[in-house]
Order: sequence, then structure tokens, then C-alpha cells
Amino acid sequence: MKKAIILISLTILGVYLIDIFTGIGFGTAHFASGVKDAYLIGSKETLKVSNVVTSIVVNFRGFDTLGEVTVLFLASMALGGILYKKRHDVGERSVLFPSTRIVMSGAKLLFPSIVLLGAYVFIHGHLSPGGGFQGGTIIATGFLLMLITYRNYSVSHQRLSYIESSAGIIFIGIGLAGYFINGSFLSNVLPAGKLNDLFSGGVIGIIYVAVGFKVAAELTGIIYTVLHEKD
Amino acid sequence: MEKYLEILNYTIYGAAILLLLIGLYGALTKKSLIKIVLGLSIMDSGVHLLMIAIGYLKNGTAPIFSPGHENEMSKMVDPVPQALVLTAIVIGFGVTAVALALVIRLYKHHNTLRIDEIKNLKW
Amino acid sequence: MVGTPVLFIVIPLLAAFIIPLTGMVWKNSIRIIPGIVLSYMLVLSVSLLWHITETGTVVEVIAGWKPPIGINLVFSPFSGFLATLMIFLGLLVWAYSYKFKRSIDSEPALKYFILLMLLVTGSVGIVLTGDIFNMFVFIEIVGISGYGLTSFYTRRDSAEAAFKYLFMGSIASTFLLLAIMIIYSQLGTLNIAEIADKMPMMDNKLKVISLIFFILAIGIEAEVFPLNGWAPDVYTQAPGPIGAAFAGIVVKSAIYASVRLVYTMFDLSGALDLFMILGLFTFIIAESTALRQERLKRMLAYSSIGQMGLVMIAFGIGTKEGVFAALFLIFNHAIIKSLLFFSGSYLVYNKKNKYIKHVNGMGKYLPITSVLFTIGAFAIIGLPPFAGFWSKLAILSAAADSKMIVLIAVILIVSILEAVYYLRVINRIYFFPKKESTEAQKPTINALIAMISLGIIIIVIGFYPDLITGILDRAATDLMDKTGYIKDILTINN
Amino acid sequence: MIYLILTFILILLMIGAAIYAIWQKDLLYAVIASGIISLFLSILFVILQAPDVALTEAAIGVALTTIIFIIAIRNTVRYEDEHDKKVKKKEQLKSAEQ
Repeated sequence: MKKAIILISLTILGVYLIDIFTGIGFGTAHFASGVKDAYLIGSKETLKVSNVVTSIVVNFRGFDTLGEVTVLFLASMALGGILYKKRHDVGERSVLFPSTRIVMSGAKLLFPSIVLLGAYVFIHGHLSPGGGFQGGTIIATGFLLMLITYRNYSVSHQRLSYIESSAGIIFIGIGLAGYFINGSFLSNVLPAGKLNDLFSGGVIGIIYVAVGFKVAAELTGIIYTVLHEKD
Repeated sequence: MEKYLEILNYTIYGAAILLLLIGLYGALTKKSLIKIVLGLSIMDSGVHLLMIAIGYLKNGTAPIFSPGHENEMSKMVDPVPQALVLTAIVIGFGVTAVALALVIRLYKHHNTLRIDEIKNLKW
Repeated sequence: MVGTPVLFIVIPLLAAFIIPLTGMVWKNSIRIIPGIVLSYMLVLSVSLLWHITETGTVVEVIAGWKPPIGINLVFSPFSGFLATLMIFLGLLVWAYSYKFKRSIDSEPALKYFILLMLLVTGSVGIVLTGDIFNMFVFIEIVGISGYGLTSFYTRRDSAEAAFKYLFMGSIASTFLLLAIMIIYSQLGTLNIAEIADKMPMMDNKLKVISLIFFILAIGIEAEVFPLNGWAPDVYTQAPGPIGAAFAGIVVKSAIYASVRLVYTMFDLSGALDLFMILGLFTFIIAESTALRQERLKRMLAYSSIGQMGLVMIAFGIGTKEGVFAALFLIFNHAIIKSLLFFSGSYLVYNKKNKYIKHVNGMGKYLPITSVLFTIGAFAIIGLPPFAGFWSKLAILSAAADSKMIVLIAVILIVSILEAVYYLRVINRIYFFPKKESTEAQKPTINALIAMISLGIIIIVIGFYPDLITGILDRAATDLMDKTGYIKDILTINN
Repeated sequence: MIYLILTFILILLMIGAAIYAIWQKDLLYAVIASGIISLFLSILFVILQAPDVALTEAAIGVALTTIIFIIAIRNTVRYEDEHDKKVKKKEQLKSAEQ
């Protein structure tokens, strides 16, 4: 009975949504004058950043990114509070099966290249697809591989906390530098450079590297906390 | 033939809305806590696909000024929904992680994942 | 001027990132730094509120891009008033829980104070921001810190309450994203002022559906009637002061968001009626449910939901008097309900189920706390020498001005219900014998300071309502002035 | 043309995986199915000209979310109907073996 009611109401919702979105149209420009063109021009002319998504995420709407990094920080805080135990036992992780020798040496071989790929992705965030979030998550998957392969691989919580905090402080510090020099938070204080150069976009590259470190540390911390949860 | 292919275009909206509805259905009717969280995350994926599809332009290119193609601005797809989805994906992961931590703690206290057996509070 | 609105967000975040580092060296900094930051924010907001009476609304752009392109923060009389109120309450909650969990080692305490500080920051962000997607991000910040704070005690049911809240919150954020995307696809902007400016261009059907999605999403946070299933459990299971923080801070920011939508963004005439109907349902159902509750905190929670319904009714009247009454009600509810939660959690301290019968005879053992609870109860019912009287009077006269006789009758009848269940508790406090087994817990000195200052504010506002009506009047004028809001933001030259 | 057909196939597979994930009683299979949804979704993002989002979805949706679900399942139970007698017996046998 309950299922039938839910199915009927979901069908109504679905029909409504499909009606709306066919009305909106697919693959065509929807609005005459939006912020899209301003972003494209500003990214190319003023900021000299070739990846427009990066310039939106870090500069035009950089405040969202600050909030988002905070959401991850809060999630790892809340996770630690929810799964709080007096001490974390490193070494016995009955959650996982023991891995074979092939997996172990394969993981050892892959780990440095995964971290290198992640670093490449966030250093070139303003030139090619990718950036701080993408690179950070790639590095976190590298640590994840090591954590599930080796039973007693451990990451120092304190060191993660250092990286997390200092990356956050660098992000806000650069923002505040813009606030004190140019009068508005997160504004560019360094020369913009030339389009498609590695050193272009002013502070955008630096902020994205900080975001990359922070995201990597936070995601690794989240995985580590959950992984060590056992009775 | 061409006309039928046009309809294929709209299947992306259809797929996104179906994903959303399937996830919502799972979250509302399933009894297992992990299934509920799974439903919520499928629902999130549906919304993300919907947002990207709104920004798409036919025969468009990715919003990146690659060397030699600096003047193709009018052909670029809308970068704004992409930036928003980037934010939304990361936020969604944070919420999922917190939800699963809560599930683990609920299992420890009640020794079950079934929502109809965890009802010290009224649902 | 001490600073600009952006510091309301940046300084707490900076502090949140610094605290884990200083906590390794000096443990007490975990408790002290959030207090310093909140006091700084209070000084900043009061001075800005003083400043804008002379110069008008302060609009700040971020990253140097003018409004439709960049994100902007708006400190107008309306949003500034709410922000100041929230920060003040946050500071009191901090003071109340300063000695909290001192006996246990520092790790849970670290989480508690950082989560509390960011809960306040997120709510202030919702109020100040001028961009709907930015609002979504702040709503998520508030949500995640709320889940963490609700499940702070490792009691059996707190995780259940938090999961319930998280379930509702995730569905809310999905619908919020849908609504934001529908609006973006039509108008090509995310800035609230520009959306309001361009709104007539939008198709009516899409307008209605996106408003429904918005109300659905924000109504979950604002505890509107069919969507408030999570709220009583969260209030019951969260630590005592967090109940006050939810009632005083989080719900207020959600109310702000929905009011901003209805009054500024959408130009639909039926929206106010929808508001009024939702408010009436919430008010009547929540207050009559509160009458049947056996647990003290659950009763307070339902009473809080009912008061939010009353606020929505007042906003739904749609005249300037109505808005004024609603703002007065928001102010009074914030201070009174915080006092009730603060003193109520000492009256049923350390009891397992926190039944109302546990307060029997506490008047003799906890005299000050009982008197403060009584003041709060009388004030929220609306008895004359206290602050609550003036707001009830304001809403009744606003309804009378708009010739809504039925509304007046409903409000008066439901107020009698409210009086019944509060007086029942007070009767138990003073005239029932205390059970042998129950032990009274004396409040700590910092909790006492927080409670007494709230009690003093209630009495002072009760005798001199003019202290607050000036700023409320300006805030109400500011909210009603839609074209002024659009002009302030879109013609900024920075 | 070829892209359209590819898109169509991807969408069908994705919806199939979503229905399977909700229908399947074995939570581990359901979680793997949801990982597959994310994988197809990230390919779809590339087709829709959103490489940044595709990278994020591939790393977060496919790897991190799936693994965190699997850890949660390892910490709790694997079957949705843990009170189904058959399943319970199986679990008991397993614990007897260990």
C-alpha cells in the first residue's frame, strides 16, 4: 500500500519533471544574456586562465570553494566525533582480507605513479582539465590503495591534521592578502601572465595547489577513520 | 531517421530524471539503512547529470582555451553548471561519509540495519 | 567601522583551521578561541549595524567582480539584524557550554566547539549571502555541523535522530539543486538581485514549480508542518544548549531564506497565501501536539515549531505591520526559547528520559533556575510585563489592520493551549513534592551568567520595548523595499 | 551519430545498473552496481564536454564512495534481509567456521 502511494507520487513527479525539461530544451542556448559570456571573457582576457571551469571555481565563485573545503573539513570532524573511540588500534584490521604478494607489490609499484598523476593534475589545473579537487581525490585513492593492501599501513593523524590546517590557512591567507591589498577578498594580487603558460593566472594556481593538498589530506583522513572502525 | 535521432537527444534528461526517481524510490521504500544511503547517492548522481545536461550545447567544445583555438568562445558549453556540479559532488561525498558513519554506529547499538526494528523514536 | 561583512565568514573559518594546530600545544585554546571569535563577530556586527543607519546598506563583492558575475554579501538592516541576533545567541550558547565535558579528554570537546562555531558561521552566511548557490553551500555547512552536534553524545538514540535529520537534509538539498538549476536555465544568473530583476521574463509554470521545490527544500530546515518530523527528535537527543542553538539560530536562517524568496525573488501573488496556510497548519498542529507531550524537551521542541508557524503567519499577512510583528516575534522567540532550553535542561539534568514529571518540586532546590524558567514560560505565553506580550500584541494588531478576524480568533485560542501546557509545568515545579530518587544539579557559574543575562533582556524589553522597535522598524522597511534591494546590489561601484 | 548510439547504450546500462542496485538483496552487489553507475556517468560527462566533472566523478564516485560503502558493509551485515532464515543460517555457518 505504502509502496503504491510512493510509486504513484513519484510517477507524477517524474511526468512533471520531464514536461519541464522538454520545455527547457536540450543542446540549445537557453537564455539571451547570462553570466556565461562574462565568465568566458573574464577568464581569457583578465585572468589569463585557459580552463574556464578552474577560473570559475577558484576566482569568480571562489567563496563557494572555500565553503566546500569547509564542508569536507566538517565532515571529517563530524566523522571523528561519531566514530569516536578512546584509542585507535593500528595493526589489527579485521575488516579486510589479507592480500596476496602480487597485490602487495603491484600496489607498491602503482602508489608513486598515482601520487605523481594527482600532483600533475592539480599543478596544471588552470591549463588542462583537472585541478585541486580532482588531483586531491586521485592522491587520496593512492593512499586508499595502500591502506587496503597493507594491513598495518598507517597514516599519522597528526601529520594529516598539519597538512589540512596549513593548506586551509594558506587558502585564507591568500584571500586576505587580496583583501588588504586590493580591498576585496580573494582578488588577484600577482601578475596574470600569459594565456596557456604554466605560471599564469596569478594566485589561482597557488590556491588550487593548496586546495589539492587539503582535499587529499581530508579524504585520506575520512577513509582512515572509517577503516579503523571495528568492534 | 533524423527525427528519431532528435528524440534520442532528450534521453539524457529522461535518464537523469529516471535515476533521480529510482534513487528516491529506494530511499523511501527500502528497509535497510545502507540501501537508503545508496538510494540517496543514486539520486544525487541523477541531479548532477541533469545539471550538466542543462549546460550542454550541441556540437560544443569543452570550456578550455587550448593553444591555437583561442577564438572559439561561442561554441563552448556553459562552464557554470560544471563548476556547480564540481562543488555538489564533493559536498555529496561528505554527506555520504557522515551518513555511513551514523549507520555503523546505529548497527553497533541495535545490532540490526532494518529500519523497522530501530524505532526508539517515532518515524 | 571595524571591518566588512566578508570577515564574518573568513575569520571563523581561519580560526577553525588554526584550532587543531593550537590544540596540540595548549588544550584550553580549543574552548577559548571560539569564544574570542564569536565576541569579535558580535563587536563587528554591532558596529556595522550602527554604521548602516547612517550610510545605508553595505554590499561587499568578493574577488573584485561586480554582482551578477561574482558573489556578493549584503549587510542590510534586515539581514544585519538577524546576523547580530544569531551571533549574540551563539556567544551565549558558547558561554553556557564552556565547562562542558571538561572531565573527558580534549578530542570530543575540540569537535564540539568547532562544530558550534561553524554552525553559527553557516547560519550567518545564509543570511548575508546574495547568491543562491552560495546559500546552498552554507545550508550544507549548517547541515553537516548539525548532524555532528546531534550525534555528539554516544547515547543510543542520538545517532537515530541524526540519521533522520540527514535523510531529510539530503532530500532537501537535492530539491534545492533542482530549483536552482531551473532558475539558472531560464535566467542565466545565480545572483538573487538579478534573478528578482529578471523574474518577469520567466515562464509562469516554471516559476511555480521552482518556488514549490524551494519551499519544499527550505521548509525541511524551517520545520514547516508536514516536513518537520526530524525536529523534535533532534531537539531531544542533541546536547541541551544545541537545542537552543537550533531553535534560535538554524531555524531563523531558514526562515530568512524562505522570506527572501517570497518577498524578493518571486513576484507570485499566491506565494504569500501559501505562506499563511503553511504557517496556520504548522501553528495549530504543533501547539496541539505539544499539549500531549510527556517529555520536557519534546514539549519545548513542538512549542518552538508552533512559534515558527506564528512567524510564518505574520510574514504571510504581507503588510509592513505584519513583517514588523514577525521580526519582533523572531527576536523574542530567539531569546525566550533559548532561556527555556537552557534552564529546562538543568531542571531535568541527568534523567534518562527527561519526563515532565521529573521537574516536580524543583522550585525549592534550584530556585534561580526555576524562576528563570517561569519568566521564560510567562514571556512566551505573552503575559504583560515580559517581552513576549509586545510581539503577540503586534501580530494581533497587524491582523486586525488587515481585517482578518478569523486569524485573530485562531491565534487567541491556540495561545490558550500554549498557556495550559506551560502552566502545567510551572505548577509541577512549585506545588508538587519532590521525589526522593531525583537529584538536583546546580548550574555552573557560566551557565548561570548566560541564563540570567537572557532573563534580564526579557524583562527590560518587556518594560521598554522602544529599545528594539527602532531597528525592527528599519528592518521591516528594508525587507518590503524590493526595488531598493535590487538597486543597491546591481548598481554598486566598487 | 556514433556518439548518439554510444550515449544511448550508456544510458540503458546506467538505468539497468540503478534498478539492479535497488532491487538486489545482497548489499555488496548493489554497491558495486552503484559504482558502475558512477563509471558510466563519468563517461557520459566526457561526451557532454565536461572533462573536469568527469575526472571528479571517476575519482570520488567510482573509487572513494564505493570503498566507503564496502567498509560500512564489512562493519555491519551483507544481506538486506538479515532475518531471513536462510541467510541467517549461512551467517551462522560462516561464523562457526571461523
